[in-house]
Amino acid sequence: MTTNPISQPGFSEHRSPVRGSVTPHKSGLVPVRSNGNNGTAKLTLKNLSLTYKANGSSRLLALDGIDLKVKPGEFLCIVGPSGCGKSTLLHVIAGLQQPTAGHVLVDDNLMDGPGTDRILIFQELGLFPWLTVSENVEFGMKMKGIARAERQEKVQYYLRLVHLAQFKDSYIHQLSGGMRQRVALARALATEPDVLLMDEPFAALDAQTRDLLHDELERIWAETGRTIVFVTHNVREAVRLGDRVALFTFRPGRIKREYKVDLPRPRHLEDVTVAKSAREILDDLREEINKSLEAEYAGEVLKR
Amino acid sequence: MTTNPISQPGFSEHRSPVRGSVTPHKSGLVPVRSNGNNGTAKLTLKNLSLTYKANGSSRLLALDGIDLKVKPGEFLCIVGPSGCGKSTLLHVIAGLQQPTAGHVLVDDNLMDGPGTDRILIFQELGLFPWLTVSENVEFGMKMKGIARAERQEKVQYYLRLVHLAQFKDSYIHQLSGGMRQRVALARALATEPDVLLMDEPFAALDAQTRDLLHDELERIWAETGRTIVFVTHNVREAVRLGDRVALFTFRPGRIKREYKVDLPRPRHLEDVTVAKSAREILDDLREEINKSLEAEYAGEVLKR
Amino acid sequence: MKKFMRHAIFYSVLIGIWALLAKLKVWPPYVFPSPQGVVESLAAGFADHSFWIAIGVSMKRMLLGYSLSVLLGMVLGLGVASNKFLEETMGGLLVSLQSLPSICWLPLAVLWFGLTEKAILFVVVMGSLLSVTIAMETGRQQMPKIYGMAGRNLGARGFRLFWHVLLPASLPYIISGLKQGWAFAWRSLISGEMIFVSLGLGQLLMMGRDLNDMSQVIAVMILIIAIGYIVDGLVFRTIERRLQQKWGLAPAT
Amino acid sequence: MKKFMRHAIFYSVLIGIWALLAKLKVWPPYVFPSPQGVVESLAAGFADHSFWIAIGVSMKRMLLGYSLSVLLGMVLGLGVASNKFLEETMGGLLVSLQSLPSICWLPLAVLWFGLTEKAILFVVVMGSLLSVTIAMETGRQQMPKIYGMAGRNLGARGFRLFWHVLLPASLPYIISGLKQGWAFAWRSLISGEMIFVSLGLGQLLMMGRDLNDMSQVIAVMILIIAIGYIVDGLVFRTIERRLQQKWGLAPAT
Amino acid sequence: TGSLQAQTTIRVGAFPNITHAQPMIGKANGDFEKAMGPSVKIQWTSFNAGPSAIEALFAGAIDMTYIGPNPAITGYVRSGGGALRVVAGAASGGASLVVRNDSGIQKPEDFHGKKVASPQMGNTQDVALRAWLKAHGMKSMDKGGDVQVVPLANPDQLTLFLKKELDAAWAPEPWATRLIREGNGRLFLEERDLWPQGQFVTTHLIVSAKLLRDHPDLVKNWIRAHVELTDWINAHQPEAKRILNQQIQKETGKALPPAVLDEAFARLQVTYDPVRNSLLTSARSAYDAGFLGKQMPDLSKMYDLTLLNQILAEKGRKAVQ
Ligand SMILES: Nc1ncnc2c1ncn2[C@@H]1O[C@H](COP(=O)(O)OP(=O)(O)OP(=O)(O)O)[C@@H](O)[C@H]1O
Ligand SMILES: Nc1ncnc2c1ncn2[C@@H]1O[C@H](COP(=O)(O)OP(=O)(O)OP(=O)(O)O)[C@@H](O)[C@H]1O
Ligand SMILES: [Mg+2]
Ligand SMILES: [Mg+2]
Repeated sequence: MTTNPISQPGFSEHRSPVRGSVTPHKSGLVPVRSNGNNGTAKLTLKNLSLTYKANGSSRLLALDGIDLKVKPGEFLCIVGPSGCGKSTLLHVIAGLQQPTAGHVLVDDNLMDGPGTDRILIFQELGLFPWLTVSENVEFGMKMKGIARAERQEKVQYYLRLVHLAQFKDSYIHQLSGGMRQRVALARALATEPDVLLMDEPFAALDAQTRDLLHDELERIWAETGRTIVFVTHNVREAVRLGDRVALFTFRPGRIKREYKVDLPRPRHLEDVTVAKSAREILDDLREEINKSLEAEYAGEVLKR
Repeated sequence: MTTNPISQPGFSEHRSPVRGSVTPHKSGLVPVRSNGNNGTAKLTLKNLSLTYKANGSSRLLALDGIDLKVKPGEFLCIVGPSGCGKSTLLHVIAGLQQPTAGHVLVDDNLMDGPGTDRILIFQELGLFPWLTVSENVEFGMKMKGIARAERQEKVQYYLRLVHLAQFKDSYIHQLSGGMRQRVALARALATEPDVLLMDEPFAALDAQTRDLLHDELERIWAETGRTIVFVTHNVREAVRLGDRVALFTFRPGRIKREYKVDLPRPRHLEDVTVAKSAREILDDLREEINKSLEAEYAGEVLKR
Repeated sequence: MKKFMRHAIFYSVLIGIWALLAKLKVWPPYVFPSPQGVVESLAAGFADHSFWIAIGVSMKRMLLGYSLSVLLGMVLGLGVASNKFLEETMGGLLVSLQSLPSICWLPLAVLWFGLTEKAILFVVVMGSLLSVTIAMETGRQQMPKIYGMAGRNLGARGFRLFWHVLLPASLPYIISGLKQGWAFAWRSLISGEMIFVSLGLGQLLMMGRDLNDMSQVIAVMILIIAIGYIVDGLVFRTIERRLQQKWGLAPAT
Repeated sequence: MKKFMRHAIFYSVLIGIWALLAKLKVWPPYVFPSPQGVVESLAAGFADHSFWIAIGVSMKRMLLGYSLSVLLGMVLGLGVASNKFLEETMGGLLVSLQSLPSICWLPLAVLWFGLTEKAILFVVVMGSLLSVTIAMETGRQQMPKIYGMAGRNLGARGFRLFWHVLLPASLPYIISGLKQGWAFAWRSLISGEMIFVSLGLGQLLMMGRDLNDMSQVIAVMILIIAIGYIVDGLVFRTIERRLQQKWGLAPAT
Repeated sequence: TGSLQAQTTIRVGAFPNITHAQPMIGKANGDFEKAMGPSVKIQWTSFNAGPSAIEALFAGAIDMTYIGPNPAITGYVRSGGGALRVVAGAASGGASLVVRNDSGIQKPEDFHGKKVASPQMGNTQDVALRAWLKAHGMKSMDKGGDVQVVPLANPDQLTLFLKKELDAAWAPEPWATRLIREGNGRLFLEERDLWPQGQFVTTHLIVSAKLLRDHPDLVKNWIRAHVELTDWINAHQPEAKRILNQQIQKETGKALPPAVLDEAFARLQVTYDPVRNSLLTSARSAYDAGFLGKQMPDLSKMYDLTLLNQILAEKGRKAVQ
């Protein structure tokens, strides 16, 4: 049983065009090439590059020629080494950061600036300390001009969803790290955007709460047909949730490889099939990190 | 092969005194009762309680009668539901927060206030934005009065350890979430305290980097005989690293149960034995969360 | 209770030193009056109602002028904040315009408003207006980037972004501006009340100085300090405390 | 280049409006002088060196007085911050003491320092000192708690905590205080320079006013604005920019 | 023009000061209201200092004001003679050179190397001081001499007298009296002894050129009341002083000590004569001292005493110059 509205037979791998098989890979992963198809895409990233000014005159290439299409209703997970540019990419898609080159299309229209159709859950959360929990959750709806009564109903619904109904009148500083993360989640969900951009939204949650929220997120996604771009450092989580997983290279951030996850839903984090698929991606990730570590230390190995 | 300098045969479970067996449990876990032994402890928490003022006049009991002993050189992991009081406990041990009742002994002396013998890695990191990465790492050593040359040597060593040597002159805002977390780790390690209090220090790291840092942390711990109290929401991580795992109840935070991890080191996150032990703790955790969720919604089940 | 005691001790010691210095006649009493002298001045001033009138008149002007300059200062701050052109041109002038002494505004005040209350208000407003704007601009410049980003991400734009995000996010800065603005407003009021004899505390102060009546000068100073103390306690401390509670900020120790 | 153009346009338009108003003789020229009149005043002032001397003399006083009050203000801020007793007693008085007009300090200045440079410096220091302290206190009150906690956790105590953590953490607030302090210092300097004929810009301003010479008043105003503009650009903007770079703060748009 | 007068308001400035006896007493007793009739509303404004009053006159915020000679001259010169006219005098005398008792000054020559204060650079007393020094062969330091002339606000003069940092001061009333009484001072000379008939202008009445042009009748009525009030004051000094002090107290919250009032008032003369020659002489000295610019301003049109002289003629008195 799959709740994924889009189902595409296998494609070849992204960078090194080795043809994959059409039947599901034995691990449940199918390497895909997202650029190959010409259907309407919800998000199209064309040759995105972004350079940061680092200290002094030196520059840091954070994103390097990212080409990516996300179909309407697709659940795309992005994994990659720490500092590879995942958050940067989400900022760019959200319209909060200007790419140095390339551009982003939303529904085939050139995107300029942020919009309530794309809501980002920041890695740093970005909750407003001057608002209570429920006011924070309400914020996006208020900006969208939703009526008060409806807002409050939704606030209640989403706060319950993240198990924080009791804390609706608390201020942010009165919450634990994991509770804050859930407020940010509720705030983004409550705004009900077409595209949800989630930057490690479950990183601070305990295993059980996270599992529950996985289920909820998957349910909402299936029910509403929302497009989700989900950044995580937990490969298993990526396999658990995604239709597709994109693996980033170390630095500069490029898409090293993409995987179509062809496992039936509902999946579970502890499923053997999920674990197996995750291990495959993890191997690629490991290779990537080792390569870059070697590069970083110019062949010098960390003593241990 | 175990690098754990302390090895204690099994004890009975903490709250419901069911006697465990002296031989290792089949999952590698042994329920223990930490209060039973009378040897010198590095940290002794006696009947610690802490109440927060919540909104208005209402109060929130965050910690409720915590009794805990941590032996010198022990690696204690704390897991528990989100918002159960783990961070609060670490703050209290670090001397940054005053408990409402009870007290903390360090080496059998009453602790009053913070000290460089106990360094905390904050969940919010608490890096100084006005300092560069290397100045941040240097900070604790500077306060301890360590000579400049030695400081710089150590800064370099620990920055390499966390793979951030190249970023030593960057400012904090120029780093990604995971990189910031590693700076905080380096800062704490570089201060070389007797007791390391770590609040989800690897939550924002990719799987591979985290694995590498697990190894490093374990090595440092084994070599220096440091006492570590390690909060994590990743039960597997707790089993991977800890000599002992304490499971917190939902709210108010109490110690629901403790587990002695009797698996040989080095362990790995993906080890079957680790996974098995973790699953056992996870079951208890799940039970705890479900119980509390039920209580929270007074029998009402979230629709899904 | 203990706090009250500490206050009592502090002020008693201050007054004690003062009385001692006056008693020792280190300086002639004309220029360094004793506490008794000042108390007598205070008593006399209150007895013949001149102090009550002065307080009433000046407080009315302060409230009006100060509120107006806070309001206008914020609007200007919004303008400077939201308009790149204004920011470039006005932004760099804020500090220098604020440093113009009130005496510069007196001729304009008379020219535009004649010898009216409005002229005095104008001087007060010109004197403290930009102080609030400076604080707002600093707040906006020094505010963590994430708030603006989160606001825009959630669909806040233009005025709504300002009102719902930028303003509350820079409130901790604005408070400092409000305090400084209060100080500027008082000082400007005193200047403004010199345009013509207009019954206020500024008038009393200047009279005291013109007559070299230091008891009166100090009595008026005490009135100004007392009013400031009350306003600080009622307004600024309250805002600060609420902010601290909400944001979970706390005085570091 | 484009920025320069925009500046040029802005100031040209301002001066244009002014010239027009003057030309239309809405107000008599002796109360509302034309730009030409002011330029003539400026030219004359610079030609006979009196403006140069005044700028030199006043800038020297400002630099001394302002530096002194920043320094003392910080020390006081540290005192108030670190001492609970001082905080309770002084803390609430800061705003009210700061709102005392400079005229209050003139008699004391003359009494204690006579007709010396020190008297003027005293007035400047008293006028701007507490402005910095207020900003520091606000900064300390409104600073995120985590910095203090992290500092103490890493072993910073007492003065080192203040110097290495509390001070840099509240620097964004202190900047605003420094700006406001600058404005206070100028205004106080102008008052201080009125004590006796002391060659400074305050003297020129007062002479202009005493002689009802609006061209001179406006010329001196322009000098004060220009000096403030330069100092703002060289000092305050630079600190702000560095801070923004370090902290990754950015003006929200 | 009756209907026009029905709406007329005239706005008058004055200082709550003993040299402004006519307006203070007139205000207290309502003499001017009576004289002007019900069709004219009088709006009084009290000023603290000359420049503000001139500013207000320039800005059209007042129509006439009692004021000292200095601001009147600057106002006249600044406006190119366009803004104001002197139409009557109000007070004469009332400035003295006071020396500190222990300053060691006995005779004019003793001023060598001393520190002498005047209230303000370039004002009447400052000019008088410099002229007097010149007449006795001394120069101020800024002119290469050895007498230090320090322009200093009157209250600060008292402070520095007390601190013994000042040796002498050329001060107007009531400060001369206060320096003597409170500052351990001694009267060295009264300025009126230096002038012909002991008269020199201290306060006069100026009106805006516009009012004089548009409503000479109003101005004339005012001057008449002013003259009559002057006579009354000179005839009823004790009562006048009492009312004056009351009015000062009413406006400033502080009355003068009776002793100071008596002594100061004794050195003053309340008069309607503007003592034009004293102003012109003083202006000449000011110009010589470099205070009036590169060219001696033409003050010949500053006075318009036609109305005053008409009234004096009505009353059968001698016209003033
Ligand atoms: N404001 C900035 N200035 C300069 N460099 C920056 C800035 N923000 C990010 N970077 C750099 O860009 C790179 C990518 O950062 P980004 O936050 O996108 O990484 P990430 O993939 O989200 O990492 P993580 O998993 O650790 O959150 C990092 O090397 C970081 O140092
Ligand atoms: N300053 C505060 N004021 C009021 N309540 C607080 C405050 N800080 C924490 N709490 C409450 O105390 C409880 C415990 O918080 P704590 O941060 O210790 O949880 P935690 O176990 O670290 O959770 P997490 O895993 O989500 O970080 C939470 O319910 C939180 O709401
Ligand atoms: Mg990131
Ligand atoms: Mg926590």
